[in-house]
Amino acid sequence: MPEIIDQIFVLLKHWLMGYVPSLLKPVVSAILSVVPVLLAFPLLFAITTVLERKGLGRMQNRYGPNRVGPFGFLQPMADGIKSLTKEDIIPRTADHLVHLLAPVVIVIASFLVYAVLPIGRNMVIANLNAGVLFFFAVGSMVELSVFMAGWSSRSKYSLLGAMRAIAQMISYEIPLVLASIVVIMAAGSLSTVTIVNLQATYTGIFPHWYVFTPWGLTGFIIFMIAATAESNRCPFDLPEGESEIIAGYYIEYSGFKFALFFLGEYLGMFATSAMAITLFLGGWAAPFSFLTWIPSYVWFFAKLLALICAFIWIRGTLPRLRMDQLMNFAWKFMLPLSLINIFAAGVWHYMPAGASRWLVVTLVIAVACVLLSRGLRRNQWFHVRTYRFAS
Amino acid sequence: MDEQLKSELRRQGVVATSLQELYNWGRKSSLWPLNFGLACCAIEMIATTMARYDLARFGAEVFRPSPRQADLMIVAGTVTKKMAPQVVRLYNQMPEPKYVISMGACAISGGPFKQGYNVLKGIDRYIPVDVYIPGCPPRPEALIDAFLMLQKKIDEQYLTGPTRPRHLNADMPSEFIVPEFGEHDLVPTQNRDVWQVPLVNISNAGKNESGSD
Amino acid sequence: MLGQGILKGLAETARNFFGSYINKDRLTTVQFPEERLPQIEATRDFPFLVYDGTDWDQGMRCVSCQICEKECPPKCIYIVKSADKKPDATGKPQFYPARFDIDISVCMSCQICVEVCPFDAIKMDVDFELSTTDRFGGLLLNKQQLAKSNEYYNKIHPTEAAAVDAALADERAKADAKLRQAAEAKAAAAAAPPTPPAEKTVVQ
Amino acid sequence: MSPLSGYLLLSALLFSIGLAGALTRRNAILVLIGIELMLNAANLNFIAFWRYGPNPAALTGVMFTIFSISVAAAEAAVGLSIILAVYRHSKSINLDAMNSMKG
Amino acid sequence: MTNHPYLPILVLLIGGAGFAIGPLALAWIWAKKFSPQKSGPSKNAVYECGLESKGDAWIKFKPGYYLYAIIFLIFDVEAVFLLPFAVAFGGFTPTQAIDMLVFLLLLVAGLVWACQKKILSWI
Amino acid sequence: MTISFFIIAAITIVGTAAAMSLKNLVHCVLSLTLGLVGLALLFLLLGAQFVGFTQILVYVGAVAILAVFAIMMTRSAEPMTNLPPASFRLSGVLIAATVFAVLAWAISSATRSLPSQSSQPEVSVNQIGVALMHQFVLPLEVIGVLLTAALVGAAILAMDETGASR
Amino acid sequence: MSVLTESTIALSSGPVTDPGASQLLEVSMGPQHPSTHGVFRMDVSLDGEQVVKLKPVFGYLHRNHEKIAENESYLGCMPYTDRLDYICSITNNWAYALAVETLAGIKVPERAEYLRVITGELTRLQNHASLVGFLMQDMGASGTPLMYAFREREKILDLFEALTGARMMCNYMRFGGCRVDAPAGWLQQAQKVIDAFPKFLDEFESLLRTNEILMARTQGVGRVSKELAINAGLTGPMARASGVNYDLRKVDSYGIYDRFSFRVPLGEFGDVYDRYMIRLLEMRESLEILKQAMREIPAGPIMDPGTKIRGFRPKAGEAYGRIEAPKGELGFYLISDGTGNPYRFRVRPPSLINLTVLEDMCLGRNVADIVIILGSVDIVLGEVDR
Amino acid sequence: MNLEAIKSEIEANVPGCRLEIIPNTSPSAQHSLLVDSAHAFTVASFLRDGASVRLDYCSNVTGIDWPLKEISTKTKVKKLVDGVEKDVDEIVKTQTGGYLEAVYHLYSMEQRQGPVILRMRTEDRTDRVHLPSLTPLWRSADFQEREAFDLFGIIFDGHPDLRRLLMWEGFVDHPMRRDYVDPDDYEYEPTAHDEVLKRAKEHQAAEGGL
Ligand code: SF4
Ligand code: SF4
Ligand code: SF4
Repeated sequence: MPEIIDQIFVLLKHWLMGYVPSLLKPVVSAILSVVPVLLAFPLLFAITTVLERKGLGRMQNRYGPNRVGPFGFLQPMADGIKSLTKEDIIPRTADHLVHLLAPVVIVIASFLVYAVLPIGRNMVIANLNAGVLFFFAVGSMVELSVFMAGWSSRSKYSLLGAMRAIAQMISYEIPLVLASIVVIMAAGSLSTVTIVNLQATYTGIFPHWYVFTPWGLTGFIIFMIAATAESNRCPFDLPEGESEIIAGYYIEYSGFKFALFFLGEYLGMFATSAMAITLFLGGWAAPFSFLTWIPSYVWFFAKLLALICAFIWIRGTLPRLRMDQLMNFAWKFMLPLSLINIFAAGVWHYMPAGASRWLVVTLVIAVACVLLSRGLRRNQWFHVRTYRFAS
Repeated sequence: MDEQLKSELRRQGVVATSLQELYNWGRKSSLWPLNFGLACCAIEMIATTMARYDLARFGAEVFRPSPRQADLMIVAGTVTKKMAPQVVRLYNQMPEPKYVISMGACAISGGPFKQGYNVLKGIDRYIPVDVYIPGCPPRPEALIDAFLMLQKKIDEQYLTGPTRPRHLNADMPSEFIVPEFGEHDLVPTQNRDVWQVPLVNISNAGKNESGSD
Repeated sequence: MLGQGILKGLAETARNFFGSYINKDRLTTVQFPEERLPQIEATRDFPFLVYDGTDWDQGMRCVSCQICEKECPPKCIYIVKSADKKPDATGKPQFYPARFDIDISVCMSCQICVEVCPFDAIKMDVDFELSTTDRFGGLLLNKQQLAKSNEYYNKIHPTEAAAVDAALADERAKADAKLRQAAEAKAAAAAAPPTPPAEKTVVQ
Repeated sequence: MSPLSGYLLLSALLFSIGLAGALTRRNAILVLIGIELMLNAANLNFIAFWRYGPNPAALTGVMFTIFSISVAAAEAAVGLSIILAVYRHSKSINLDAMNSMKG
Repeated sequence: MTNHPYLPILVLLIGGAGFAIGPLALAWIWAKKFSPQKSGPSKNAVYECGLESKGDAWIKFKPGYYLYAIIFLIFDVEAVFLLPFAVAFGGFTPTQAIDMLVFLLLLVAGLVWACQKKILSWI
Repeated sequence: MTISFFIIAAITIVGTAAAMSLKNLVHCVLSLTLGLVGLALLFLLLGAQFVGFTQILVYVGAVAILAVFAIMMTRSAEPMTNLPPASFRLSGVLIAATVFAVLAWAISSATRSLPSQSSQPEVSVNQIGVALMHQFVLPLEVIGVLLTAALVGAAILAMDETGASR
Repeated sequence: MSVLTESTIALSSGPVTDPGASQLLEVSMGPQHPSTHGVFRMDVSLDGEQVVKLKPVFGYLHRNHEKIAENESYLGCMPYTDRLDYICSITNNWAYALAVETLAGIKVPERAEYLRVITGELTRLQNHASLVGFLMQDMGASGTPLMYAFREREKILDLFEALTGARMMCNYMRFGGCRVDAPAGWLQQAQKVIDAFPKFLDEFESLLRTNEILMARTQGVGRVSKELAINAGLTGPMARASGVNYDLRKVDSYGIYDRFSFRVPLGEFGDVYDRYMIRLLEMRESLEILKQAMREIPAGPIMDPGTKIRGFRPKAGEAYGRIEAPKGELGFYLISDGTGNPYRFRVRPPSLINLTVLEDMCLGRNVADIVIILGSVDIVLGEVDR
Repeated sequence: MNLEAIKSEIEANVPGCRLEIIPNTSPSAQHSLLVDSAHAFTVASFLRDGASVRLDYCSNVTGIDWPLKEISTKTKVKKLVDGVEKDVDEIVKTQTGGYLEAVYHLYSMEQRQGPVILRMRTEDRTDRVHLPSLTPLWRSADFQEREAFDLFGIIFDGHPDLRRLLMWEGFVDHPMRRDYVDPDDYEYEPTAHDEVLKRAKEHQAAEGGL
């Protein structure tokens, strides 16, 4: 029975496919596998915006939206209707076509990456041989669309925001890729499906998630930090740093185009989180073998939601970094650390299983961490100060 | 209408409501103010968004720093003549539909400072104001009250027909003259299309008159 | 260690987050239109005119001395003094304001009018829900709109109003005594013309 | 027309477009882009030949393309940097202006 | 038509594009039908904190951004080589891994050089 | 020769042709990106998945960014007004057209001698990796050196004179 | 003899940049900008993101305070002072009352002095609390610190409302005392708030005192040397963060400040972090003062019986009265010509003068730094532009 | 150190300066020192650097407008009127003012004393009145002098950046001068005070209102 529930969508699709003339089969099958993604993630976006506003509210001793619809959950709908009916302003000096294309491209790019994300057992749109590479390749299109948005608006703030955004995104893309290399080394495949399948096995009750190794943990942390930066989330939300450059690259966007940027950004955040789950947290695999009766997609979304909550939590707490610190952190800490992590993963591979390799690898990473954070602090040595008082 | 609509939405989802209701509901439930404060009243405006009063409950905590994404301009504070062109320009740069709440005595009429040479005697000289909140500063509750009043006002608007609001009517302007700095004063000192005031009945004013009118 | 401070901060927000579900202190929101903060006695918003008794026009305490008009810093009070006199609550003939307007679109709620009024005729209201869509119609309060009963005053500022009432009663008693005296005097010297009621001096 | 010749023709066309661009435009960045385009046209040839060639298992075409892409990337980096450096001197990225610098 | 592996991706692409363009079209229809677009010289001017924007935004930027882009490009290419290596890593001998290490170290040397030259310091 | 080939080819040609003829440099780069994406799709069509994605990753993700940055550095975002004289352009186009004609002739004449059919080759990333570390180790190292040299060289060139002394 | 070298006085020139290297981006930040704390504007020239020139532009909230006051009675000026630094109306009242008292030689009764100290220090608490909140907001924390700060501020505002009737515009002090006495139970209520305040400070500090991001962003940013601080007339926490030991509560001991024992925290580096920390520490000292004042407050009258509030006509002459407002030295310079209106009414606003060094602090820094530097100055436009 | 001592010390150190103590009869007793503008800068720099005073901190800078005012004082004079000696009220008219004044409040942070109040007066009240700027000595005077320039129209010579501070560029008046007249931007005020009413009448007459 659990298997049936687990596979219910797959079975449903098969059953539906039975009624489709064979000529149309590939198309219909593709549509059937795409439509759930096109529905689920925008819905998740809607839910997340409310959750975020409510969660932040709770952290700040208030309720957050609770009037619009039950518990405020119709808020995104209202926002959507409002955006839809809002006037669309394009600045006179703007580059109209590029201005229009930018939000479209960002949404497309954000959606495309979901093609390789397995959201459940046997539930993936396309099991590509080079899935992870596809993810990064398509993901990098976002940078271009951000540039398009910032540049075409022809406003100083938007351009500044776009330049910031691109600089930040390209800086964190490298650690993002390098952090995932360790998993690929262990899995021996670029296919996300294979990677998850490998993690969905258990020793005793414990699964083989890559996060449960020293290099996996390091990789996961690097990946998550880089993902935060990639999706412009606090504390890396400099491109739209309200207090500095007002709204960043989408400063001139109104109406639904603005909403599309929002959508794109959140979809990007979900996608990178989902990728982190896929690579390090076992994708749709249950955390304990005795919990496998819970459907795989539930696990996937549960993990995703947990990561989203972490994002919200961090957003509610931290101030944002400065650009130079951000860049230093990427290039002088994250990048070397992820390289060392690859090295550590290599060492792990060549050492015999046992406590010794745990020790050695952990040591390598720890030493690297300490040294690098030293180096980082040398640029700007900060400390908790004590103060004197005038008599 | 408001309560009714809400329960309607809750019960049957959105399909059951008419386009106009849906439109009004969407607009009024998602009023994003422009992140824009001028003076003391702005502090009370901020206080309104803070934990104690929590404007967010109405879905209005999304203070957008850019006018392009804002629906509501809360003119909170004294509009000086030096600032007036900027305020008008910001208002102009907001996309329709847009609303203005004039918060505090200063924004309505210049308030305590109206005798000043650099103080604009009310922002409604240049842009149309939807709701006025008297007070100096108005309490946060008063702002919420005005907010609800604005929501009510939106709720009563028609989508079509001759009484439809300004933004749905192609003949009505959506941007207003941005005054310029003159040698002594702003030029022009008011926008006649926006600012229509009852004339003082000079013959009567100042004379004895029953207060019970 | 790098990150310690960040973790501490995260713990703090988490505490507030979960606390908001159990601890009232951590969820300070007052859901305004339905819930209201307890009325603080001293609160002031806009002035109103106190009247005694039931007839707002007759019982109005204001004697149109125009001190408040002069002292109001932004000059938002507009008074037209009556030509005739009418008896006040004590029956003493007084001037009354033929017209008394306060432009609350200008008023800065400074309470100076209240402070300077020698007759306890003008007091501060607590009503703040005065938002309007009509600037000229809605924000110029005339005499009638301004008039609120003494009971209302007692309701919103009990302590202060009690003191005022006591003082007024005192004065009234004095005035009554005087009147009685005068009446007695009148009775005693029936031929003598009645003395006009003593004009009350303005005391700060 | 066999698939291979289709690809080859396309590649030739791309090459010519790149060439035309490099020849007709005076903007240094565009010229560089044209050159990149020609390189890419060559890559297409490699892949097409690998795909339809006699020995697809050898992977040479694929490997060659990968290397070619990397070299092209490096070339783009250096080329654009040169343009920047020249621009700093001549305040122009117009090739004519750069030429006139020589004297 | 064969069951091509990229077909679902194509459908996703179309779907995504529809997701973006659909509402935009809807908004456009709404604007046509009910809420007329009203543009004007002041409304369609570039936003700059309420002031009139002076000067052009399209100016010549600092080379700092460009330097980052170069390093990014180089490391991106490096990642391209690293990926197939990582996939096939399981079958390699330590010598081959060391070959890769040498490759990486070369690039790291470049990075260290850039660090030393203060290329990697913002501002 | 499937429909997909023609569609993708059209995209590629339109993109690249636009890249070479538009006035605004940023537009050029954006359409070049489109063309290169088309090229990547062609690679995919040819079964070289890895190469196709690499193409997108490197060209769209990095080279395009580099190019737009270079444009922003040189203040050439404005549409170019002073196009070269028509005769100059004509001659360039003519040369290109001639080259194309020659190539096309060569290709069509050689078609018969070309191998025309083979089975769809299966190339997995794994194979590439193995090949890379077995047959292509030396090129790999050379590329490493090249990339490092390019990094250093490009950085030196792009730095300001003042910047270098910082 | 001169300790000041010219270089400390002249604007320090920005880092050398080749003018041809890149074009400067001329941006105006403000008047509508999320983090200019009102309608302040800075015309900034950016090289990339680095500031090479910064000119503050004032006057967007110039409400002609001084001119209006010339036509108001001495009493009528009082509510206007509320609206100067609208976050701390009570200290403004105090400074003005002090100036008039100096001008006319009025004595203030004991209890009124205590009430002034209590309300004044409460004002300092809420000002500093909201300032650190705003500073964090400028730094990009999505509201949480600000919300916490305002949560505490609301408690203090409740106290103000219970005492004076208004949350912000208290209009509480009068020359010769205070307008009203504390109502029954007010002092106990205040005591409660004061007792609970350290908890908030602890919470706030654990949220953000040792936060690495905060330290990295604020330490070493916007430094002002001690010499420059003195020469540029910086006062208040700004000056003390630069190590200038100048607290008017100690220097002038106006009112009854000599009765309380409290310490003056001094910074060492004069950077944003110091300014932030000085404020946190000052809040603790204010709590000390409050505790002592709450303990010692006597009963008695709250107004000098000899002072006529309405129709007040001081003798011709002039006076400068100043207090240590939360933002620095707030002075009122009054000239009387013997009539009922001040002949000249001048406000010496601390935040305007603290802004003198804004450009020095910002040159060579990043856009993101300007924002927090400005935030750390603690300006209120009502006072800057008046 | 009282003002007399400071005055004599300055006089000893800055030859040729004309100083005058302006007494303040109000209870505040804050007397001030009037300096001639020619020597003001030297005097001020002596005050700043002189070891005895070290007025290192300039707190407040402002302008004051003293329009020309005739003060008539009645004095009783014995006079022969028609041969009879009578007490006659004679009105003596004295003119004061007619100048703008810049006032500096100086303190010493080092020695914790002050204020020493420094005044400078312009020649007249025309549009181009000059005073030396003390901003080179005290940076804190920077904005305040600009403000005085803006609102009073005192031109401070030697100020590094003398522009309008509060009003916009292009504004021509100096609104804090006492003879400044507000622009007539009257429209309508519900509370019609007399003067407002007068203006209302004018405006409505001009616009053909009621
Ligand atoms: S109405 Fe009052 S509180 Fe509001 S801005 Fe004006 S003076 Fe300040
Ligand atoms: S409260 Fe103040 S402003 Fe309002 S009417 Fe009274 S005196 Fe005037
Ligand atoms: S001061 Fe009092 S009695 Fe006099 S007019 Fe005003 S309200 Fe009336």
